[in-house]
Amino acid sequence: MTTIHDGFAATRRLILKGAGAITLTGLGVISFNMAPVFAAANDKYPEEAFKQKSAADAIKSLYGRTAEASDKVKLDAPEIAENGAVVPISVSTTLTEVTSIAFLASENPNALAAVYRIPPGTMPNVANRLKMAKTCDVVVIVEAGGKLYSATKEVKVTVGGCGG
Amino acid sequence: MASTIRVRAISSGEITEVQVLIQHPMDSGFVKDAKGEIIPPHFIQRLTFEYDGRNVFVADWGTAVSKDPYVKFSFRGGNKGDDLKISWADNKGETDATTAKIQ
Amino acid sequence: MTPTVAADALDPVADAKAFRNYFVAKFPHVKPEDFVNGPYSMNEDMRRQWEEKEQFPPYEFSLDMGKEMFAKAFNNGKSYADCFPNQGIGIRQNYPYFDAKEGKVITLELALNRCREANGEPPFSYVGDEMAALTAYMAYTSRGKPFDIKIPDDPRALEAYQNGKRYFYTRRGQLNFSCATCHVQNPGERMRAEILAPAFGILNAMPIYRSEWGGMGTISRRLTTCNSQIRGVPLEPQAEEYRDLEYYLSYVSNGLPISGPGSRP
Amino acid sequence: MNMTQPTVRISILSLALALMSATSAPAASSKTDFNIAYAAAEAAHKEAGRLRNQWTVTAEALANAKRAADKGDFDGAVASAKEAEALAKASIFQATSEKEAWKNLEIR
Repeated sequence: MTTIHDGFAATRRLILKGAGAITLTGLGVISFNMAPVFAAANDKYPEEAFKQKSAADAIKSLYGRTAEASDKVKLDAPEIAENGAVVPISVSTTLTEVTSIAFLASENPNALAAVYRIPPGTMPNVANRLKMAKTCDVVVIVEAGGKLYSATKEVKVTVGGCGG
Repeated sequence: MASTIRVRAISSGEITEVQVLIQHPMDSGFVKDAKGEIIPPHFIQRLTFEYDGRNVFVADWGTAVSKDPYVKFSFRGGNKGDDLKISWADNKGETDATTAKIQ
Repeated sequence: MTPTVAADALDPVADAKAFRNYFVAKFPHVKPEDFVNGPYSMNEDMRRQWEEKEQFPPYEFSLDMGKEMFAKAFNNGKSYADCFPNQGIGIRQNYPYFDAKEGKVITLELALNRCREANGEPPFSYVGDEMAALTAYMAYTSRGKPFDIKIPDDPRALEAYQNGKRYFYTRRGQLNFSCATCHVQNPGERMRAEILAPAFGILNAMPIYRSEWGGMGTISRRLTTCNSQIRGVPLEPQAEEYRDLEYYLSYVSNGLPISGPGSRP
Repeated sequence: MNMTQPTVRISILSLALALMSATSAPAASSKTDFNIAYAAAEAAHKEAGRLRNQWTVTAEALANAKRAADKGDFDGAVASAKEAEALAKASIFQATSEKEAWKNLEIR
């Protein structure tokens, strides 16, 4: 995209480790298909992950494996969205070596909403505003030290955000 | 025309907090217009923040990011008066960029 | 309308006091000046979402557009500043006012379009983005200034006030709602997803950026939409009824600060 | 937005419904039947307009009546026109009764 030296060298190493883990756990077709997307993710827009319908498929496409819930991931989202078109959602974590953070809304037409790359020196805190089609779980994935951690919260939506 | 990008980058000495608001429809492709025709998807895919020759934050977005999108993050370093370069590109190949001074 | 209002012992000062007392008593935990923040003054969860959005409010673009438009000269070299006291800066709290010459209520939206027409420019739609942006900017320059609506000693002004009050309390539409049904009797309650705003201070936040609209909307847009929501056919924007309604509602919110442009779900 | 599920407790005019049920159209209506029914509905809707109190649902029912008539469905057209008339009359009743009734809601 640019000729700038990016700050993702460390991330790349973790990715390679991650890719190895996938082959070991034997996710079969998906791992062949998805691992390269993941490895290239620092340079390339993860088109396939954004096309997946379900949160699980999007996470698989993006990272090639599943996440474990962690109370070190703090997800801040409203109980009831004032309007599904604009739902302020933020995340922070005490985990170290965070390399990326992803936001998903389980019942959206495509679950994956946003992925943020966190190079070394950038804090693992992100706030953004997302659309939600209806009441569902917001899932946030924090990639840290090559592992995936998640937090989930249900947000009630009475006016859907698909009109946005 | 004025930039589509509004930035607030404030340094507290050790940490620079960055907030950005971008004027963009972020059409999802799931919405119909008044005539009942689908409004084709039109959304920012990548938003990049560059400081001191390196990326400090990269956002990859799908259609579920709200209209006139907003994001906030912070990074270590950054001095008052330094440049922060922000650029975006959408699925139609449109782009915009701006350079903001850290305050 | 026959001007027989005097016999009814019209007392806007007493009205305004009763109006304020009603809301203060109904919501003892809400600071009076906080009513201008509408539903956010009465619901914690929504207030947090709002405060988060206010860090970088979505109406910034509209506000900037209004500022640019306001500064830009008309084709004849004049500008909006030439039409208003104090060049139009910090005057929002004085609108609407009663114009003695015309014998009618003049709202800010009306005054802006008259300014355009007087300078050879076509008027803007009262429910469109341009008018919303212009009034947003003007409100912004008045933020914090208390509403200061005057009812001059003129029976026509009192009549306009009374007509506005009647409009406010009159049930209409198939749902048989008056403005007061929602915004006096039930503020803070949910109407589907929305939390109804209190009438006290409701215009102080105008114009408003609504997430539902995905943009900024004028007072005219808000009033006409309210009417159609209760299944009434809206009157034409800036109809005399709406102008009088705005006069009444602004008057009874005298003393509360201008907070516009606001944002709402 | 529709307001079908308000937590707000308000009584809704039942008059329109009562009027509607009293006017079931006979089978096989003609174009003339439609014209008469439509004219009556339109007149009532105009009167509501003079009182500055038209209802959106009346306008919708009138449009439905026209659409049905254009398709040659005069039974449907007459039914919609009668519905429109009932709604328009209810809106006139509302405007008339509110001339005084609004004061009951006023904060004093």
